Amino acid sequence: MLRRILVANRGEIALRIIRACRELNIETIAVYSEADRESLHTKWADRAVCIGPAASQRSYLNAQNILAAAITHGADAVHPGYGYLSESPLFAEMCEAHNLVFIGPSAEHIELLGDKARAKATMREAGVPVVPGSRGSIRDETELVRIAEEVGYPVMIKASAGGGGKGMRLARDRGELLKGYDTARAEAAAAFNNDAIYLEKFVEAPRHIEIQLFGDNFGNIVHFGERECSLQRRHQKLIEESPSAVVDDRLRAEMGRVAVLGAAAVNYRNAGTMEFLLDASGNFYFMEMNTRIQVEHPVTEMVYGIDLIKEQIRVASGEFLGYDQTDISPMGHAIECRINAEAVQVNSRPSPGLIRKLFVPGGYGIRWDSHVYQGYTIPPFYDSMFAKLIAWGADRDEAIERMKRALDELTVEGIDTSIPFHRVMIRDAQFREAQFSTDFLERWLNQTELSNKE
Amino acid sequence: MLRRILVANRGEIALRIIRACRELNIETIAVYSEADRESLHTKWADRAVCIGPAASQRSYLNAQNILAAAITHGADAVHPGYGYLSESPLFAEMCEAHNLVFIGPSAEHIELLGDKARAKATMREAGVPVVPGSRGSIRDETELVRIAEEVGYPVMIKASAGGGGKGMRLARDRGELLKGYDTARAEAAAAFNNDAIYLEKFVEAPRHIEIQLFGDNFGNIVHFGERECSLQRRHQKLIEESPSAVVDDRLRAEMGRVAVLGAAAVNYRNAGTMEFLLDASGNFYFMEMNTRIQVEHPVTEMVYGIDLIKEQIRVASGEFLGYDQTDISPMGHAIECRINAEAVQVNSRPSPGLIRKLFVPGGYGIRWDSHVYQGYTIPPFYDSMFAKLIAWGADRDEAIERMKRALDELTVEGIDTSIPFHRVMIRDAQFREAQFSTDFLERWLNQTELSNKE
Amino acid sequence: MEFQQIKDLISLVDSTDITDFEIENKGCRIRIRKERKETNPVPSQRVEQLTLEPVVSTPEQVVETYEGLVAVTAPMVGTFYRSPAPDAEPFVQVGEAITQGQILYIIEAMKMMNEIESEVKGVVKQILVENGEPVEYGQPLLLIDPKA
Amino acid sequence: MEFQQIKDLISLVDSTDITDFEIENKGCRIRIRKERKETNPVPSQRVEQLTLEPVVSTPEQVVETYEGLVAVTAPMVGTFYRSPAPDAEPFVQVGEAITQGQILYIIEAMKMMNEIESEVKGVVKQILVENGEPVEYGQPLLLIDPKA
Repeated sequence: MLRRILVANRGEIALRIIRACRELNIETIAVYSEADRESLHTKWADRAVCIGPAASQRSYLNAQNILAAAITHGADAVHPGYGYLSESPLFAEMCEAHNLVFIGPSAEHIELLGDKARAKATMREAGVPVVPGSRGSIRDETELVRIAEEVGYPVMIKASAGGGGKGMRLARDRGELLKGYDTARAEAAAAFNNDAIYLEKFVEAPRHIEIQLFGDNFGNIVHFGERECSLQRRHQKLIEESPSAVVDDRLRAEMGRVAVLGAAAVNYRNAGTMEFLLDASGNFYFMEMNTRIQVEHPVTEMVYGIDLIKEQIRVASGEFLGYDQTDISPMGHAIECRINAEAVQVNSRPSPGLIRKLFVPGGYGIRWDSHVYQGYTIPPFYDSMFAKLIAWGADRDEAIERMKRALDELTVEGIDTSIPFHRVMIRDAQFREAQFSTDFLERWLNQTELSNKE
Repeated sequence: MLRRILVANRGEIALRIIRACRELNIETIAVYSEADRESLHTKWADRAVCIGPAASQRSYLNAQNILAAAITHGADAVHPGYGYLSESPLFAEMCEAHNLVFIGPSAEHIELLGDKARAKATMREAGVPVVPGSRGSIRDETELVRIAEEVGYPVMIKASAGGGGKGMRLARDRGELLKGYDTARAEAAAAFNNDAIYLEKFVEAPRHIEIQLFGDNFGNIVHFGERECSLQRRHQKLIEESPSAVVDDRLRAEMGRVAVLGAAAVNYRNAGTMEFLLDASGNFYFMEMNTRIQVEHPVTEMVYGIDLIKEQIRVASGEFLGYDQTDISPMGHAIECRINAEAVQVNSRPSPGLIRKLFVPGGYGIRWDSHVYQGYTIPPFYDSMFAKLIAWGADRDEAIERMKRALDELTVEGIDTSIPFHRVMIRDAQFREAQFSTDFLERWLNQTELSNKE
Repeated sequence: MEFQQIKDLISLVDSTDITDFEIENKGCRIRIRKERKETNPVPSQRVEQLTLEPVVSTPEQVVETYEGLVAVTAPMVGTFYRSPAPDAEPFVQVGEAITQGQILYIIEAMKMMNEIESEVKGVVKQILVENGEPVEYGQPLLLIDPKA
Repeated sequence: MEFQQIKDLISLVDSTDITDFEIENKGCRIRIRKERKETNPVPSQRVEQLTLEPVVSTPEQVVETYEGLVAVTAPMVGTFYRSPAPDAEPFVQVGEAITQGQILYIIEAMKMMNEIESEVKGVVKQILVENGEPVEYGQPLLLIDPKA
């Protein structure tokens, strides 16, 4: 087993990893920026190394300082968390070059699956259904128009190196297509320094369903069912669930089988997530594969009774998976609400600052993952999510009622948060009936007046 | 389903019941003494009624004020929690007389099973193994000596109406027996206004193992496995687990079968717990049956994925159980540490007062049940337990490591607590190897120096 | 900056609701920080926010506003009645002089009518509870002026 | 600032609700911080108690004790070396006058030796880190008296 792990991240996920290490009696080295001295991830690691000023570019994205901290403090592994350097093939390679175990897939996996066009082509060949569209990047306008007309409008233009909605354009006819091509390329070039784009049929009113995959270093790969992540705003998820209300046992088995097939085709290892679009008829299409642990991994943990971070560490240590798909079955239902320091109702305006009062709900089925405490000041430099509230129930209804109860108890004073949003959403009839697709949240926010709208 | 429940208790269990009601969309009426205005159970019920001054005798044991509160506020049911009036057959009868559903067994069940000698006789007849001893109360010294010599020394003298260790005497020979008879009778008379005593063979180094029973109003009874409650000091439990490390599937099935048999013999309904002594050879003997929810019910909930308080309310509403024994199976392991306002190392000296700082641990598998918050003052009038910290793990080792991690995180400043005790015990080799019986804790406390011993 | 000016700044910040003050001027930097007293009300929400603030109206709060008066509080939980029967006259009226031992009201509890006698003499200044309302232990019911 | 003035400031802040006061003026930096009443120390425990109190030694804490001196802080994470090779002379010694651009020390990071030049001139008053120790970003390494 690994002895000393450097946690190359901050905030709740860094604390999540440190907690797992404490339970495994593995030493931890936290890294922190000058703005994160008072974060629990900094305080509660066995050692903490300052790696730069507040700006992420100079601290949490500073691979050199992070690796120097790992080496000078004798780490034998690095856990990258999510975001930051977690999907950097270069960072994974640098770790390997310095004899540090990178807790995740190989640099080659990250590189291959991080290129959306290559990932899609690879998965198509492996037998994973993909949205009809261009094979790889588009060469020119002629090819663009030809493929759009083959798959039929509406179509979506996407940046090959993209993410977060940048470099994406919907086109319902040829005119929109040609216009969108130019703007998407310009955006992609600016955002990713790479103007390659590809084209896909646009799936109307889809759900975002993702399969949790897990593999060891010896080719054993299993899945832990799906997560329902359709409640998004500008590709930022706000509420996630496991299982999805619209995925039955048959569909789960089929999506899981296909996802394992795709992962096995590249001999994938460690935690990964395959994202699918699911349409109203039950057709599903590969979207992309995330080569890291996800923010929303706790809902899977609650339902499958497995600690995914510990599993990551265990298989990275070279252990065998030790179980197969027949050993894995879900129990109950879990929901996660992301607690962000932002006024969701005011266009998600960020609200960093001092947490003057904090009461965390307790009782059966409630889980709270956060690095904050009463008296902590949320710095303005990073992502607005500062906590995850998770509720488990014997079924979806119980999970919803429990989440409602916990949200009513949760008290965070001093900053604006997403709590008022969640309190209204959890009572929403459409949400309760699980009638939503990825465009639901944006429309809902335009229609629904939250009472503390400013 | 019931509409409005009066919660006839205080503190963490009152809040536990209120939380369950909120999740069931049932209105709640809290009752509180003048010393409990600031408790969360008082604040968070839909209504709260002051029922008397601080002294329990005039508030939480004041059946008339509690029932008047239920009636004037239109309750249709009363949940008694544990302790206080929960095992008063008179209170259960009074509820029924006023058309209030008493959420628990019938007054007759409480009365029958509350009399230890009658309970034992009833269970013996039903086929539940009992400790050899007198059938009912002892008439005189002649009978006392005859039975002691029949079952063989050592023997234990116990008060028929007793509990909490009062009126109990161990006798290893005839001299101790006769002396113990007189003192036990005097103690029993003083404590319970009833000097009836009975005699049992003394089981050496037993474990305290209890079976969680559950029945509906239609004769359906199941069990939810066992709890290991051997870590006691003067009959006060400090750590509980489910399952027990020494109960295997075969023994669990056998103890469960016998417990259900005993409960069925009296047509028991709602939640109940059958306590057994388990000796090193796997023999088990009925001790007593508690006709209420137990403090330690959360460990069973965590392992069996069922909300026992909601089940109590549901079957008290007249619903069918809806499942049978084959639907019930445990998953993983759970441990509960009782967090008391007392210096365990200084003979459990009580330490009420202001909680100046509170940090509650979070993360996967951690549950916190408590009515307190930072700034709350623990009043000196009631039981010292103010919180329960529960850790679930895929197996006992993981549950222990997770509890250790959570105990290290838990911060309560301003009062002495049992946290330092738990931090040392959770690391104890004998505890980790599950090598303990009911006399372990007292010996351990005498041997072990807790570093903040005063 | 003059030393007295610095001291004035500290006192000023302390007397306001300001929690954080910072100035940088000609190479001199001052920062003053204060924890908030937490008195601001939480914005009202359509959905429920459970709070840790005191929510129970304490008897003291009612009594405090009537200096010099004595509050008669409920000795038990039940329903408050001003008269012995629905169509009967109330036991006492506002402005009436009462004596020790005089019946003031009834609390119905457990189907029993409990007649409550006065422990003080004086004049009834106010009756705080409507006929037929549920009352809790210790709740102020009548205000008596013992000096009148 | 006069000593009496500092004492006055301390008393003043102590008498208010202010929890954090900071002033920086003419090379003199004062910081006064107060906890809100929670002063009782937690009893030491053989087992671990994780705390919310600041546990990281901040560079400021070190510098505060050296009025008028300038701290040279680590611009990167790595291992601190005083000399270009194990058996070579240190780049600088305590008491030595240094100039801007002069190499003060090396930080080894990622198997690269990074020679760090001085941004100030002055006299080395203290070297705060042992040869071969790991250093973090912003950690004070040397104290320089720029006026000497």
